[in-house]
Amino acid sequence: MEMAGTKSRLTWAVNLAVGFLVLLWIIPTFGLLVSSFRDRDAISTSGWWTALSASEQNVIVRADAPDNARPDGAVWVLTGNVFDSGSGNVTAFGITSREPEAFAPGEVATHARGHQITVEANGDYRITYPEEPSGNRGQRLFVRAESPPSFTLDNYREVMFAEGMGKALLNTLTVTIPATIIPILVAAFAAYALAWMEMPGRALLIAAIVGLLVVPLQVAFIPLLKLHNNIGIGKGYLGIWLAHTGFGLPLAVFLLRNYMAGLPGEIIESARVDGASDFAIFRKIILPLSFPALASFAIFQFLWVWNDLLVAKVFLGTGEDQVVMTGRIVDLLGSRGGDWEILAASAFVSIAVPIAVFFSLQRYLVRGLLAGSVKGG
Amino acid sequence: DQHLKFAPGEGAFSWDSFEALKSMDLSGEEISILGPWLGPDKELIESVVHYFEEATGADVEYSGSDSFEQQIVIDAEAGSPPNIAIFPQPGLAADLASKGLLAPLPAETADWIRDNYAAGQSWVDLGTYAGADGAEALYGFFYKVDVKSLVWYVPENFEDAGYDVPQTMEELKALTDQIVADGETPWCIGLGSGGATGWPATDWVEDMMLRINTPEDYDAWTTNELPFDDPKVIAAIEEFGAFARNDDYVSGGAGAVATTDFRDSPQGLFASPPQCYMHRQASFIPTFFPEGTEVGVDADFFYFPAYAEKDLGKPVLGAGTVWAITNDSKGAQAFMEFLKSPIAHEVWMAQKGFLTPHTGVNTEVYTDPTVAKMNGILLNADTFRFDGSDLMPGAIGAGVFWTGMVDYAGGKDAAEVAASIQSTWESIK
Amino acid sequence: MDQLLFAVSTIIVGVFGCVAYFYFSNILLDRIYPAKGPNAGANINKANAIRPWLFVLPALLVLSLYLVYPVFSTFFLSMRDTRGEFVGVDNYVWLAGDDKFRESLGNNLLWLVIVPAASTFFGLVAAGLTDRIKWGSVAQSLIFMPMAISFVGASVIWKFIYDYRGDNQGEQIGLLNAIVEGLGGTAQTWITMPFWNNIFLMIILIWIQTGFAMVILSAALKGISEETIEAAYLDGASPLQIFFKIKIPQIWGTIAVVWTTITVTVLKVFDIVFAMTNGQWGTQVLANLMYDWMFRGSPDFGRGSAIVMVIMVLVTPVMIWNISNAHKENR
Amino acid sequence: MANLTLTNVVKTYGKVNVLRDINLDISTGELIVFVGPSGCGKSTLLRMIAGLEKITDGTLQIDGEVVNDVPPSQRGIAMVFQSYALYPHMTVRDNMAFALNIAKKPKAEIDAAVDRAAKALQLDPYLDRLPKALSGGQRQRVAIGRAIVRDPKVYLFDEPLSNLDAALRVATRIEISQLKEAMPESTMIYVTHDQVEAMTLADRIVVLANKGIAQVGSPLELYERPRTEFVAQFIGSPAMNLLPGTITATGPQTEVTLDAGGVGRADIATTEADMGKQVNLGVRPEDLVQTDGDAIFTGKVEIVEALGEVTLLYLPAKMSVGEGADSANQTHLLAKLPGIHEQLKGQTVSLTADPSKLQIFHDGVTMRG
Amino acid sequence: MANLTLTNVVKTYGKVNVLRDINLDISTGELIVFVGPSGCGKSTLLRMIAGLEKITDGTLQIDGEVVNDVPPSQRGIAMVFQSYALYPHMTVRDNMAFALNIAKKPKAEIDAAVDRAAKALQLDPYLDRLPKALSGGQRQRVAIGRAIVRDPKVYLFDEPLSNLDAALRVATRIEISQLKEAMPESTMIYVTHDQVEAMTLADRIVVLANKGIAQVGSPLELYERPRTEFVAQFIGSPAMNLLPGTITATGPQTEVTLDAGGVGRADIATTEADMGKQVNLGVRPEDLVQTDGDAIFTGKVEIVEALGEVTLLYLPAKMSVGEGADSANQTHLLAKLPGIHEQLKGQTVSLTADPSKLQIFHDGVTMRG
Ligand SMILES: Nc1ncnc2c1ncn2[C@@H]1O[C@H](COP(=O)(O)OP(=O)(O)OP(=O)(O)O)[C@@H](O)[C@H]1O
Ligand SMILES: Nc1ncnc2c1ncn2[C@@H]1O[C@H](COP(=O)(O)OP(=O)(O)OP(=O)(O)O)[C@@H](O)[C@H]1O
Ligand SMILES: [Mg+2]
Ligand SMILES: [Mg+2]
Repeated sequence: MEMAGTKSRLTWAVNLAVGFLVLLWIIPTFGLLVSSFRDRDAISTSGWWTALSASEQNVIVRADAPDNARPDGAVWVLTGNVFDSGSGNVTAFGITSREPEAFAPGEVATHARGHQITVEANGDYRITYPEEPSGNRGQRLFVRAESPPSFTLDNYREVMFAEGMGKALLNTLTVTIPATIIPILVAAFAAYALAWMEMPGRALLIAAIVGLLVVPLQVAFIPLLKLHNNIGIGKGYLGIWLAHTGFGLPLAVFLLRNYMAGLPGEIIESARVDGASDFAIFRKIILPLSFPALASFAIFQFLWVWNDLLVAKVFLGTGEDQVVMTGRIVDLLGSRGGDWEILAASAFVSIAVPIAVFFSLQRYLVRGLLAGSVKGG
Repeated sequence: DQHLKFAPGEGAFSWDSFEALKSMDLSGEEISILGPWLGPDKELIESVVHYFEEATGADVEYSGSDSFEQQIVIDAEAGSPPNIAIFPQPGLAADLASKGLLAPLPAETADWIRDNYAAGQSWVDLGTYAGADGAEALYGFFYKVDVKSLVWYVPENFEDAGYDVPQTMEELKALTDQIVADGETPWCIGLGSGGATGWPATDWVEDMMLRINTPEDYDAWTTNELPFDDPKVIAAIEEFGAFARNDDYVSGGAGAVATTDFRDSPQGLFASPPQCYMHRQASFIPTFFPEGTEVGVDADFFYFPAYAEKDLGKPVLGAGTVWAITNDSKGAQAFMEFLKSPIAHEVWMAQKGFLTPHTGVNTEVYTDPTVAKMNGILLNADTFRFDGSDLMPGAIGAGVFWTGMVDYAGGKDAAEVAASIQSTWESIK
Repeated sequence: MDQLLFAVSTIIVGVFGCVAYFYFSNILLDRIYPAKGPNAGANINKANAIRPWLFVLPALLVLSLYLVYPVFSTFFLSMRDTRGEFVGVDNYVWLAGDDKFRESLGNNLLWLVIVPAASTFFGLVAAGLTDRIKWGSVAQSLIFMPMAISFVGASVIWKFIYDYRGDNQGEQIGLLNAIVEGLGGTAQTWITMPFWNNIFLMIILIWIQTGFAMVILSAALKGISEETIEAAYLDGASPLQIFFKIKIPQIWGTIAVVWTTITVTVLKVFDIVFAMTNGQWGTQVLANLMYDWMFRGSPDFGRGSAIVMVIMVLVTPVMIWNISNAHKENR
Repeated sequence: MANLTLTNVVKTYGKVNVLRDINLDISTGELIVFVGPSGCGKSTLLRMIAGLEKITDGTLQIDGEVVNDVPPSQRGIAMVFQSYALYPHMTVRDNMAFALNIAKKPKAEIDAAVDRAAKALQLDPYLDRLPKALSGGQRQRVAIGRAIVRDPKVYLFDEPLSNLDAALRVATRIEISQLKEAMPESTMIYVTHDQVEAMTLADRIVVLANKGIAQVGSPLELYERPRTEFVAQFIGSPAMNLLPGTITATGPQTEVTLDAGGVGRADIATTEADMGKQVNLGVRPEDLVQTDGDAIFTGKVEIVEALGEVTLLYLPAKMSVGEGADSANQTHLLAKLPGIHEQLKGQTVSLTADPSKLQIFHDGVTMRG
Repeated sequence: MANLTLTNVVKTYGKVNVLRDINLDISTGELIVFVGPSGCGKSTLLRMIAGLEKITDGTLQIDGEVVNDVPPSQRGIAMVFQSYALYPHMTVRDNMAFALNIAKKPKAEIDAAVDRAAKALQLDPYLDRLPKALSGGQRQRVAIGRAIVRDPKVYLFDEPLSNLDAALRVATRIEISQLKEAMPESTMIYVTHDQVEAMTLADRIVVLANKGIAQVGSPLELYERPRTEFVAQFIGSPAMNLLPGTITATGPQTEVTLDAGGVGRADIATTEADMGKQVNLGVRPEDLVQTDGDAIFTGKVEIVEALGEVTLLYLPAKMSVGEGADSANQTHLLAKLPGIHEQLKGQTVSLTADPSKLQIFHDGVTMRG
């Protein structure tokens, strides 16, 4: 629609409202994104939003080992910098855990053991021992420092270049593509029949299918795997396709039927008069006109299969050639699963493909597909 | 071979046991193993498995699952289980055994365990379940155990503050009060664990059970001969509460205990200034220490002490993984056989985080002094008891016991919690 | 490479097999009942009576195998105990007396009221608004993102929102508490707050499901005849009025579909509760309760199945409503 | 190639009865036009013949065979829908080629047929556009083209020309006419609101009214010998004037004295028994001529509409209100005089008509034998 | 209450130029009719006035104010869409009441307005139905009703009557006419394909062709003094006959000798300079009368179409092919004689016309000063 005068305050309001909504929706994910570039310690000790700007933090650094001290006149001296990266700003320091901020930069602290320590604002420290020290563990320095935001790509490196990830991606695709297309096809035919063909008990059938939406997958695993084992499919791709098809069908039929029932009847009648068989009507009229519904369902089914771990674990074998990406990612997490930085990075690695699918299918959620076909309300 | 972490013949390993394996020829045999280990743990178990593969020519496929319990149940029930399953808790193994889904181990294995494992009989007992026909048999073989009665701390912090490692529970409590008196917080406790929230508290309670009641009471408790709402149990719960429900004792206050993730909670030890001075947790916890933390230097542990006055000795709480055959085959049998060989233990010992009751291994292979120290705790134990919640039926030990502890940490009355757990237990008998 | 080949060829075989079934079964039907000859009329009628069944057959087959059959086996399981012995309705009796079950039921009803309503509402608003702006498709994909994030990712995300740090546990890493403290309030343990913790869990599902509602509703909105909207503009309706009086009524059927679907999702919601609280602090829901009994520790399929049956009974009103809808449509 | 027989056909939607008891024989090669007031069931009847609407009761036979249950595609019909019903996702060309593609005709043949039809309908510049980029009239032409390219036994047209401009309408009408002539075997049923279309195209016209058939006959028959007041007024535009009066003389010619005073004599035979009957005298506006002598009606011209070639005069009068009447001629007598007569406005004129052109209706039904 | 001014208005869809350089002044209270061939841009122009379509170039002023960027709802217009655009989810009553509801009119007032309109449009029995349960004509009436119940400054009608039957069409036309009279202040723009509608309703007619305006004028002006051959043929049905010939005498009356032999004399003044020019003589079918004397055209009647009140005669002839011509009168001369003349078929007739009614076109443009 290209209407006159649509640029108004309203457009502003709409833009603002959408902006707000998007912000609300994106903040949690954004937090995850930021976290995916931080290391685990940072994640569990400070909020992700603090990572975006320089922040003041109390850190503990270990000075160089006393063994490395050099004689300097009568004393032995150890020097170094508290910052790994070499830049930062110390605002206070201390030498015991009890008083981590006891001294201002430049002041001299005297340790109970006799040595003296000073930390400059730029992070340089100097420890002077009255006599030659020994030991391979350095003195702990408690520093209050302003540190610039620090990010790391390690998490991504770990996820993306983990062993077997490429293979797993391929496996995932092998599962996902047929498990997306087959249910769409099967459901589309069924939906057409349920929407436009005369058959007894249609309403009941529709309701039954809607009812099946509610079946929790977990209850289906054992009987189905048993079935697969009995009929010789066992664990493998065929089985998982069928399983995903079965689990995805109710939603597919439900969505597609609803959409197809809304297509203008005259078009279908017209095709019927034109001599098209139901098969031809389906293929040449219904399918192209149902693209928005097909695309939406495809998006969901794709996502669901892509992100699925449970079904894959149950219906696929454990061999190299059957482990999917989600499985590989879970492998990266320790047995007790506390690696949030890996989780965060992997969430973004595995989101790439679904978002690409969403983008490419979003084109089909088009306006005015039916424009010009019929007149009248 | 390229996979082998330690070249055969080098070091203090019992290579003869490796050579002995070569008598089995399992070329072409495929063995699948399903277990709960993922990530670094998975690499470790695989490094062990490689020696078996190398020696016998078998093809072993280990796969880990974060939803192991669910998956093994489905696979076993559906008739496509792996050859061997590694159960983190004996309870589930017992359950599958009772449904006839596990294959009993050869009769001589029990004897072998009795002979070669420290406190062998108790390991045999833990692995013996009733089968589908009701007859008891040894199904589970313990490999890799954990010690749970550990308290972690930062030695330098203790030094800075002038604290000493407590030797008795009385001292521990005194130290706790001392720290409070110094204006600091003694403990970090976190019960959060996603879907398993609450389990760290069960370890506390079990440890307390062993410290105020007899081992016999403990055993009775795990089978419900001693009801959950028995005053003895309630007392143990309240012992835990004495630490966890005291706002002054725990970092973040009692309210934070239940929601703080157990993986986050040790971080407080390393904060500047320290948020807490002690953290009671099992031997695996260093995984969640800040990066670069060197156990033994930056952090260390001491035995979670017993009451000097109670005269119950030095009880140690532990856990372990049970290996069982879920799909019998020549290879599976051979692999279980392999687990008996010292080399199967030593390879992991030489890396990290592996404790074993196997008396035939050469402890020189331990490269990590802390692990050796843990083994010391294990050896010094007057009483060793397996994690009680793992022995209870799943609905209790992995269900209401957890949730009950969360409720308790949240302020509910101990007796009330215990009674409700007991009533669930009764409902599933 | 092998696998790529395997993948591609199986995809082709699978998909084409599917198409071939529909195509050839149709042809076969026309062979059996040719639309020619002496009894063409009767033949055509017979063929037409059969044809819809040809179309729904694969779906029905797959559905009955993969969903109906498990439902029946679940039903039978629900009358057995852990040893597999028949115990009649014992499991249901136990269920009726179980506190956790009552709590779950109550919570589930709350979820059923709030989540579908809120998700549909936000989805509708998002669809309606993004429909009107240039960067709409970008906005849509951002709002859609939660749907695409794997569940493990989502649970971490919300940890960073709801996390609570006590007094001396260092700074807050949960955004919500950071904001509360920033505004001068005291941090809260959101996920243990009685009653409200349910709401906080629901927010997660709403956050996820809004994307679903938005995509479906956006497709529906785009199908509305533009001339009716133009007519309404001319009739002086404001964009808001057009949205509520012209667009929404026209996509009412789709709204019902979205609502139904989310309702059903809510009944099955499990991961969120499982990962955030595992049903503690009074947040238990039926699906998670079911999971607990089915797969925790020593599985009790009987009780788990009984809970599943309750979940399915709960959906009956939705089914009845859909039946009547379908009837109305077919006149 | 096809004759159609409708026997006691009935249609109800739920409880609403739309058509009752339709009996109609259409022979091969006939072009039948359905006319009738809006909503009288023309489209419905057409859709039943096409097989798109179930026949509630009665039978429909094509070539002697009952086809009530035969699906549309098997009936050998083509239909142009009142609401176009174009395939929105196909170009104009594909829309027109659809049926032929379905029938697996060779490509060359399809292209030829489409091009021919497109040319005839002046659609050639738009062949590659989608329906949404077409004007209303262009869409309607595509719909017609779709029927034309096929070669069906029966054509059904539902107001195919209603969105076309006058020139194109005539052209298309003639196209259809020629189509008809080129295929004398094909039967056509045509719904229209256009008098001219109905009159020029139809072999027979079926007037539908009141859920049934009011009259069937050739165009001239309906025009000259309408059986009822309804048909009399419905056929012809502006509608026939109906003036209430009383029969004052009978015989081969009947005299009606109008309530308004005038006298009309019609070439209609009546008998003594008809004497004094209350009747309506029907006279078409175009049959009225100015007279100086005996007038059927004398009155003052209130409105003058000059249409170029003819002029419409509106004279206030007490008219008989018939069902098919325009609202105008319920209060005015209309006269249509050739040429331009704007000067008559406000003047009093006397009007009469040829006796052979007058109609007399008693109780709404003609008195003509 | 509103006058409209279009200045150099242009419309392009992507690269397709649909309208170019439209200049038009419409004064308050005028009823303007747009006519033109299908697809010439009538709907587009209407939609631009309504604000539903952006104006590519040029300005549109309402009451002197440029409204190019004023949204549709602020322009105070009502529009009847060619494709109805009914709200499918609302009953007929709600459809009609919608605008008033939006304007928060009191309920009683709304009901009254709706009932009045429904009665006038004979929609009362359907007020509680949904659009999908209505016939084509009924839908169209609802669309009209929706505009009528509002009281806008400007009415836009896009072929509002195309789906109505003759009786109802006249009735609705008169309804619109009366509406116009009742509200002399409201401006109306009306698109139609119906000559009668255009002629009877219009204050002025705008003929659109070739992406621009061909002529603007009162109906009679266009009928009597068409500026171009296109307008001449487009206005009037059947279209004007155009006979090629040469000017053979000039002066106040001009004589054209036709290529076919006949001679026509038109009351059109020419000068010496025009002598010998190749021209087309335009004569309307309805102006032709049979003659025994000097004939413009003599030929054999090939087709006779008896329409009741008039008869159409088709005589094969070499005609000048104009843009606006029916395909029929590109090959035949048409004559429209009053009465029924079926007997003329196959006979040779001589036809002439009044000199005042003839037109002469040179290079497609009239020679009338
Ligand atoms: N979206 C579009 N893209 C390209 N061309 C278009 C588009 N919409 C309309 N047109 C063209 O613009 C021209 C004018 O269309 P418009 O609908 O105004 O015609 P019209 O005069 O109303 O015709 P009709 O009398 O048949 O309704 C037509 O030739 C049409 O094909
Ligand atoms: N689905 C329906 N339910 C109820 N009544 C209906 C339905 N469809 C049509 N009608 C009614 O049936 C009658 C006949 O409709 P139909 O479309 O056949 O009329 P029509 O003669 O084609 O009219 P028009 O000339 O206006 O197109 C109308 O009064 C209409 O309101
Ligand atoms: Mg109709
Ligand atoms: Mg138009």
